[in-house]
Amino acid sequence: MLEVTPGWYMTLAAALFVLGLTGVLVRRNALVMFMSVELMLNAVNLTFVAAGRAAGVLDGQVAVFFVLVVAAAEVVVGLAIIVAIFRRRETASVDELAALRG
Amino acid sequence: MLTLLVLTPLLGAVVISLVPARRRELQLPLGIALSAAPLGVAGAVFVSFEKGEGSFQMVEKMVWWEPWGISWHLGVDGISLGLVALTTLLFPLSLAASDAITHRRKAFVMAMLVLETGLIGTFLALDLVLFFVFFEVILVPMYLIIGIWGGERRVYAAVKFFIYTAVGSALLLAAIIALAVMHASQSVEGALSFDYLALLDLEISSTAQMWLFGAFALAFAIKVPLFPFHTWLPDAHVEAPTAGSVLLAGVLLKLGTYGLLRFNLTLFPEATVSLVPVLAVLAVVGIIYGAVVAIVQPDLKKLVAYSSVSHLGFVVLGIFALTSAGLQGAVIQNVNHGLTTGALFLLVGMLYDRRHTKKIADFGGLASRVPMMAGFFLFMAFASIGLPGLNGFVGEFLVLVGSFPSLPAYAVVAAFGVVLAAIYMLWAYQRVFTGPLTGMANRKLVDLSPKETAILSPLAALVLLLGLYPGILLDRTAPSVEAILDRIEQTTDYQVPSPGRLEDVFASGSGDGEG
Amino acid sequence: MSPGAFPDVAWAGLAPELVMVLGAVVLLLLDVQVKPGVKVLWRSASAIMVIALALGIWQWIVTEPGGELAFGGMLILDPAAAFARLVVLVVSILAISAGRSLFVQLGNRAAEGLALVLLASAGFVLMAASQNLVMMFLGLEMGSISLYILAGITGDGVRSDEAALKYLLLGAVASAVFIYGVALVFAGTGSLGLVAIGGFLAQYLVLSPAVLLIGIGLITVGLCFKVAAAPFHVWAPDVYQGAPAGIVGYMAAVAKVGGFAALARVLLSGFGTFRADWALVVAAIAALSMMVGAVMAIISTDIRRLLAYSGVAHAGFILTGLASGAPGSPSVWFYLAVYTVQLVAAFSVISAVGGAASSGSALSDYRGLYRRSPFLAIALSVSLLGMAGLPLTTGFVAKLGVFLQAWQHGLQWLVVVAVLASAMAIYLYLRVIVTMYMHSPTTDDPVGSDRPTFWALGFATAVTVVLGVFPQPLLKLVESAIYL
Amino acid sequence: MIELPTEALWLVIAFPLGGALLLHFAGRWLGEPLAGYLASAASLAALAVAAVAAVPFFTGEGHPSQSLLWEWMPAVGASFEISWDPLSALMTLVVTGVGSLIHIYSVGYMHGDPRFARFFTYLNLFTASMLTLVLAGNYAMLFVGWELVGLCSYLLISFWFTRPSAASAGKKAFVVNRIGDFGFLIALMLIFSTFGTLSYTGVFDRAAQELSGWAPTIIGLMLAAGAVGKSAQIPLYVWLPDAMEGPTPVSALIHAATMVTAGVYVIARSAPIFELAPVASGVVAAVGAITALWAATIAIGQSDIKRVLAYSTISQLGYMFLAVGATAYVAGVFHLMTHAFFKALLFLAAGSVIHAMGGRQDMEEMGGLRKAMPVTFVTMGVGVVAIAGIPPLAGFWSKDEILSVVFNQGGWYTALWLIGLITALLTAFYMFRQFVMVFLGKPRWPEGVTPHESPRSMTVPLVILAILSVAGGLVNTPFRLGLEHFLEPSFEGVRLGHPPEGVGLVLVLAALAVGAGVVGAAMAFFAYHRPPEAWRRFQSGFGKLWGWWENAYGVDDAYGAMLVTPGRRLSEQTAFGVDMKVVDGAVNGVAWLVQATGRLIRPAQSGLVRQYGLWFGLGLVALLIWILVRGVA
Repeated sequence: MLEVTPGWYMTLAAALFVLGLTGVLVRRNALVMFMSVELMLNAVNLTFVAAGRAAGVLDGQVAVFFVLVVAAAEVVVGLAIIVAIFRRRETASVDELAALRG
Repeated sequence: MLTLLVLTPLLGAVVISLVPARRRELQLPLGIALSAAPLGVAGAVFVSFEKGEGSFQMVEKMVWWEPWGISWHLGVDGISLGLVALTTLLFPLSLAASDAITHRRKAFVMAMLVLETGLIGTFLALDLVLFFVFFEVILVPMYLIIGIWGGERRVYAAVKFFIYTAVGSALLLAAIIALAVMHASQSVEGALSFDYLALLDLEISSTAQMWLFGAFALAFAIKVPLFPFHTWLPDAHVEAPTAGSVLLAGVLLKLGTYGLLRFNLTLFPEATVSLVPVLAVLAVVGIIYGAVVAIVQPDLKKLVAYSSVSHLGFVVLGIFALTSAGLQGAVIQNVNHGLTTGALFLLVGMLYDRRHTKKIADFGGLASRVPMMAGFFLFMAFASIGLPGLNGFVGEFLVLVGSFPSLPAYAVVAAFGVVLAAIYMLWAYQRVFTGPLTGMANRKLVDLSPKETAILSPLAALVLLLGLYPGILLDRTAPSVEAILDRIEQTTDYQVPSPGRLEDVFASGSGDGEG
Repeated sequence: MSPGAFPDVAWAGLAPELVMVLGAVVLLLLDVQVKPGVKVLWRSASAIMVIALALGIWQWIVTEPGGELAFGGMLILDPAAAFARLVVLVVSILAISAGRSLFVQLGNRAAEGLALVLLASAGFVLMAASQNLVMMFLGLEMGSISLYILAGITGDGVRSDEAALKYLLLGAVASAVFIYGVALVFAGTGSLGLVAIGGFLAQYLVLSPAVLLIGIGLITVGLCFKVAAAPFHVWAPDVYQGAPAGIVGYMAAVAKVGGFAALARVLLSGFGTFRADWALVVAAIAALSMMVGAVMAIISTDIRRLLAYSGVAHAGFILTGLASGAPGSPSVWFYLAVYTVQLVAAFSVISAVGGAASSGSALSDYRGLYRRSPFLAIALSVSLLGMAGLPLTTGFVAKLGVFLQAWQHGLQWLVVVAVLASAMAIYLYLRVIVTMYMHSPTTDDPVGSDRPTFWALGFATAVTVVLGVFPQPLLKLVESAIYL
Repeated sequence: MIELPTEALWLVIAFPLGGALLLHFAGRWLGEPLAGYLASAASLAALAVAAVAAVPFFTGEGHPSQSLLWEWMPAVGASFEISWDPLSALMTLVVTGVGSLIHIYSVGYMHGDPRFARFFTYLNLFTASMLTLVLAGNYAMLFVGWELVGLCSYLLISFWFTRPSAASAGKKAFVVNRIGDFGFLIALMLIFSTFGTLSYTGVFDRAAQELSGWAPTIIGLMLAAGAVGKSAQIPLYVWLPDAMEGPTPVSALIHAATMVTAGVYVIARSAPIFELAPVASGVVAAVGAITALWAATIAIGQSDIKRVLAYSTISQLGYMFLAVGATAYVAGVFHLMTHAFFKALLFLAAGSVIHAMGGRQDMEEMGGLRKAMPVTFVTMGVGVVAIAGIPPLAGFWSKDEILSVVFNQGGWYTALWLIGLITALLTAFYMFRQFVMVFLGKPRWPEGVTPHESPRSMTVPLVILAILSVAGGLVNTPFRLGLEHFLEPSFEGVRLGHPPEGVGLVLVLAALAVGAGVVGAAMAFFAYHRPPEAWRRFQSGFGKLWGWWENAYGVDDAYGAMLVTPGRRLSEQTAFGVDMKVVDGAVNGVAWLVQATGRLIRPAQSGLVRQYGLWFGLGLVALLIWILVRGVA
C-alpha cells in the first residue's frame, strides 16, 4: 500500500498556497481575494501540521492555532474596511480602487 | 591655532544670528568685521609658518571616533597656506561688496561665514572624512547663496551646481572608504583609519590605484572644473550674486586643484604617473576650449567664467607636469587666479549694481565715464592675460616652463592659450570700455566710490606684489612641492626630468612637440 | 518545569510592552466608561509611552550583552531588542506628540487610535525581540493589523479607505508568504526557535536545502514587504499618500524598525551560517531598492510619494548594512534610529502643512513654505538633508557606517551603487528644499504648528544635527546592539 | 670720474618707473605742464645714470657685469638681475636719449589734451619697461620688459580710446604681438629644459656644448618668431600701420625708435644661439629682406603721412633683420641706432606737420609747408636724406654696412643683397615722395587751415635728432669701426659677419647703395614735384600694382577672411553649438535619462492592487528561482 508521507501533505500544501496566491491575483472582488488569502494560510497550517508530525514535535500544531487566530483577526479588519468602502462606492471590486497611483 | 582659524567664521555666524533681525544696518558691517577676524588668524598662521619646512605644520589632532579611525586632524603646509590666506582675504572683501543684497541679509551673512568655515576646513583637513565633510558642507551655503540671492535662473543654476558636485563626490566617498578599509587590512592592529598621514603608508596595487585615482580625480575634475565637466560653472557664475561669483571662482574651484595636488599625487603616485597623459589632455583641451568659448560670450560674467576654465587648465597642467616648477606654478596660479578673477567678478558686480545688466552689448565706451573702474578692470584683465610683472604670469610661466620638460607637446599647445587670453579679454575690454560712450544709461554711470576702491586696492596690490615678488609664497611652497615630488620618485620609477639636450627631452617626453 | 507550573516569565524584561498593552486596554475602557476629553486621552497615552520609555531605558541598562531568553524561549531580551524598543518608543512619542491634532480630529475615535498606536508599537517591539518564528509572526501581525486600521481610521476619505484596503490586502498576502516560509523552515529544521535553527544548521549538513532555502526566501520576501524594499515596495507610495498625514510617519517608521529587526535576527542569528547564500540576494534587493527608490522619487510630484520612494531607497541602504553580516548590525541600528526620527519629523511637517487627517500632499503646496513658516521649513529641510546623507547630519554618519561595513565585507560594488544612488537622491530632496525656499508661495497664509509638534520637530531637528556632528554617544550605544 | 657700480643700475629703471607711479597717483593734481616736465626729468635722470655707467665701455675698461636685484622664480632660474654690457648700454642710451627728447617734444605736442598727465604716465612706464627689456640679465626678465612694452604700446595706441579705430588698433597690436610671443614662450621653454636656467650667462656659456642637432635651430626660430611679432616682420607686421592711431610721439618712440627694435635686440642678444643655427639665421635674414621690400612697396602707395613712415619702419626693421640674420650683429645694432635717430626725427617732424595741419594726416592736403614750418622742413629733410642712405648722413653708414656684409656672405645671401639694394632705391623714392608732397609744391591745404611752426619744446628735439641723424653714423665707419669695437665684449666668441676685405669692392658696393638712393630720390622728385594731376597720371601708370600698394596688398582683408572670421565662427560654433548643445546637453541628457527611466517604470505603479500583487508574486518567483539555482548549483 502506498504510504502517505509528510511530503505528500507538503506538496498538497504548496499547491494550495499557489492556488491561493493565484486567486489573489486573478479575482477582482475584495472578499474573494480575502478568501484566497485564507486558502494560503490554510496551506501554511497544513504544512505546519505535517512538518510537526514528521519532526515529532508539537510546535507545528501549536503554531496552527496562532495562524488561525491571526487569520481571523485579519478577516475582521478586512471585512470592516470592505464594508466601509462598499458603503461609499457600492462596489467591492478592487479594480475600481486606483485613485492612488504613480 | 588652526582649529581657531576654522571655527572663527562659524562663531561669527553664531554672533550674527544673535543680532535682532530689525537691526539690519548692523548685519553687513558686523559680518565684515567678523570675517576680518579669520583674516587676522590666517595672518598669524602665515607669519608663524616655518619657511624651509616641507611637512605639515601647526598640526592638531583630536580623535573623533576611534573605531572608524576618524579624527579632527588639521595641518597646514606650503600648498594649503596660500589658499587659506586667499580665502580669508576674499571673504571680507566680497562681503563688503555685497551692499546690493538687501533681501534676507542676515541669512546671507551667515551663509557666507559658514561657507568660509567650510572652505578653510577643507584646505586644512588632514583626515579624509573631515575633508569630505567640509568638501560637501560647502555646497549648502553656496547653493543658498546662488539659489536665494542669484539672478533670474538662479534655481536652475543652484541645483545644477549642487547636483553636479554632489554626484562627483559620491565616488570620492566610496574611494575614501576603500582606503580606510585597505588600511585596516594592512595595519597590524587591523584598525580603520581615515588619517591622511597614515594612509600615505599604504601599499596600493596598481589596479586599485587606478580606480581610486579615478574616483578622486572625477570629484576634483568637476570642481576644478576640467573639460568636459565644466558646464555647471558658467551657469553658476552668471546667476550667482557678486560675492558668490567671487568666492566660487576665487576659492571653490581651487578645492578641485588642491584635491588633485594633495591627494591624487601623494596617495596614488603610480596611477598619477601613468594617467598623466589623460589629465594633461583634459587640462590642455580646457585651456584652449575655455578660451575659445570665452571669446564670443555675450555676457561679461560668462566670459570671465569661461576664462576660469582656461586658467584652471593651466593649474592642472602644472600639477601633472610633475616637475618642481610646474607644481609651484600650479600652487601659485591657484592663488593668482583667485585674486584676479575675484577682482574681475567684483568689477562686473559693481557694473551690474549700477546698470543691472551684464551683457557686453549694453555697454560701450565706459572708460570715459568711469576711468577708475576701467583702469582696475584693465589691470586685472592684464593680470589674467598673464602680463609679466603681474601675478598671473608667474603662475602661467612656471606651469609652462615647468611642464615643457615632461610634457613638451602639451606645454606648446597650452602656450597658445596665452594668445587666446589676450583676444577674449582685450576684445571684451574694448567693447565695454572703449569707443564712444553709448546709451543714456551708460552716460549716467558713476565711478568707483572710495569704498569700492578700498575693496579693489588690496587685490591690486597683491596682484602686483605676487607678480614681482612671488617669493613671498614660493619660498613657502617649494619645500612642500619637493616633498611631493620626492614621494613620487621614491614610490614609482618616475624621474623628475633634469635639464638636458632637447633630443632627450623629446625622446622621453610623452609627445612630439611642434617642429 | 512541571506541568501546570507557571512558566518562567521575565516580567521585568517585558515591562515596557506590558505597560503599553495594558495601557491600551485601559485607554479603551476609560473611553467607554469615563468618556474623558481627547486631550486627557492623549495625555494618558503620552504618559504611558513615557513610562514605557523609562522602563525601556532601564531595561537597556540591565540587559546583558548575550541577552536572556524569556517566555520559554519565545522572546530574547538582548541589547538589539532593547535598542529596537528604544527606537520604537522614541518614534512613537514623537509621532503622537506631533500627531495630536489628528487625534483631536478623530474625536470619539481618538481612544481607538491611541490604543492602536500603543498596540502597534508593542507588536513591533515584540517582533524585534522574537526568538521564535511564530512569535515573530504574532508580533508582526499585532503591529501590522493595528497599522491597517490606523491607515483608514479617519473613515471619511476615499483615498484613506483605498490606502487601508491596499495595505491590508497586500499585507495579508505578505504575511501569508512569511508564515509559509516559517512553516517550510520548520519543515526543514524541525524547530521554530532561531537559536535552535542556528544550532541545527551549524551541526548538520542539510542534505536537501531546497525546502530550507525556499523558506528563507519566503521569510525574506515577507519582511522585505514590511520594510518596503524593491520590488516588494509598490504598496508604500499609495499607502503613504492615502493614509492620514498625522500617522503616516509613525506607520512607516515602526514598520521599518520591526521589519528590519526581524530580518536582521532571522538572517544573522538564525541563518548566519548561510550568509554566503543570502548576502548576494539581500545585496541585489538593496541595489534594486536604492536605484528604483531614487529614480521614482525624482519624478514624484506628491511629497508623500516622494518620501515613500525615498524610503524604498533607504531600505536599500539599510539592507546594504545587513548584507555585510553580523558586524554590520550596529550600522543598521544606527541608520534605523536616525532615519526613523527624520521620517517622523518630515511627516510631522506634512501633517502641519496639509492637515493631520489629509490624504495626499502635492509638492506645489510647499512653494515658499519658508515664508509661511520658517520653522517648519527648516525642520523639513534638516530632515531631508539628513536623509540625503549630507555631512554634519546623522544621515551622513549612518551612510558612512553602512558603507564602511559593506566595503569591509566584500560588497564593494554595492557601495558604488549606493553612493551613486545617494547622489541621485540628493536631487530629489533638493527639489523639495528648492520649492520651499526659492519659489514664491501661492498663498501668504502663515502655517502654524501646535506646541507638541514644535517640541517634537525641535527634538528631531536637534538630534539630526547634534548627533550628526557628535554621533559618538549613539555610535557607542549601537555598538552592543549586535546579533551573535 | 665717478665709477658707477652695476648694483646701482636699477636706478635707470627706477627713475622712469617712479615717475610713472608718481604721475599715476598725482598726475591730475600736478597737471599740465608740470607732469610733462616731471616725466621728462625722470627720463633724463635715467639717461644721466646710464651715461655715467657706460663710461667704462667707452674708455675700453669696462667688462660685462651682472647684478642680482631679487629672486623671482627660482624654480626656472628667473630673477630680476641687471646685465650691463656694451650692447645693453648702447640700447639704454638710445632708449633714454631718444626717449627723453620725445618726452620733451610731447610736452608741446600733447598740450591741451585732457589726459595730459596720463600720457606721460604711460610714456614713463614705457621707458621703464623698455629699459627692463634691455637691461635684463635673463630671458625671463627680458620677457617682462618685452610684454610690458607691449602693454604700453597697447595703452598708448589706444590712448584716444573713444575712437573705435584706436581702441581696435591697440588690441590688434597686442594680440598680434602675442602670437609672436607664443613662439618666444616656446623658445624659453626649450631653453629652460635644455639648460635648467634662463640667465644669459648660464645659457650662452654652455650653448655650444648643450645644443646640438636641430635644437639650436628650433630655439632660434622660436626666438625669431617672437622677434617677428615685436619687430613687425612678415607675417606679423599688420599691427604696426594700425598702431599709427596713437599720438605721434608714441609712434616715434615706440613704433619707430625703440620697442619695435626689441626683436632685433633679442636676436643680437642671442647671437651665441644663432651662431649654432645657420638655418635660423638664414630664415631671419630672408624674412628681413622680403619684409624690407614688401613694406617699401606698400609705403610707396600710401598717402597718409604716418602710414608711409610706418611701412618705412617695417621696411627698415627688415634691414635690421637682414643684418642680424647675416650675423652682422654690429651692423644690425648700428642700423637700429641710426634708425632710431632718423625715424624718430621723421615721426616727430611728421607730428609737427600734423600738429600744424590741425590733425590732418593726408599728404594730398599738404604741400608747400616749407615756408610755414622752416625748422620742421629742414629737420625732416635731414631725416629723409639720412634714411635714403645718402652719405655722409647716418643712414648711409649703417645701411651700407649691412648691404656689404650681406653681399660678403655670398651664396643665396647675394639674392638678399639684391633685394636690399632695390629696397634702398624704393626707400629713397617713397621718402622723397613724402618730402616733396608735404613741403614742396603749392599748398593744397583745406580751408581754415593755417599751418604754423611748432613750439620750441617740439622743435628743439627735432634739431637735436637732426644733428644725431647727421652725425650718428660716424660712430662706425669703415675707416673707424668705433661701434664694433665698443660692442666687442657683448659678442665675445661670436663670429661676426664682415664687409668684404678689398677696398675696391667696398667702394663699389657703397657706390651702388648710394646710387640706388640717389636714383630713387631723383625719381620721386621728378614724379612728384609737379601738380597733383601729374602724380595721379604717374601713379595710374603702375596700373593695378598701385592699387595693391595703396591697399597694402589687401593683407589685412586676407587675414580677416582667412583667420579672424573663421576663428570667430569657430568660437561661436564651439560656444553655442558644442558647449551648449553637446557638452551641456550630455549633462542634461543624463538627468533626462534618469527621469525617463522613472517615467518608463511609473506605469508599474498603476494603483491596481492586483497588479501590485503581480509584481509581488513575480519578485517572489524570481527570487526563489535565483535562490534555488544558486543553492543547488
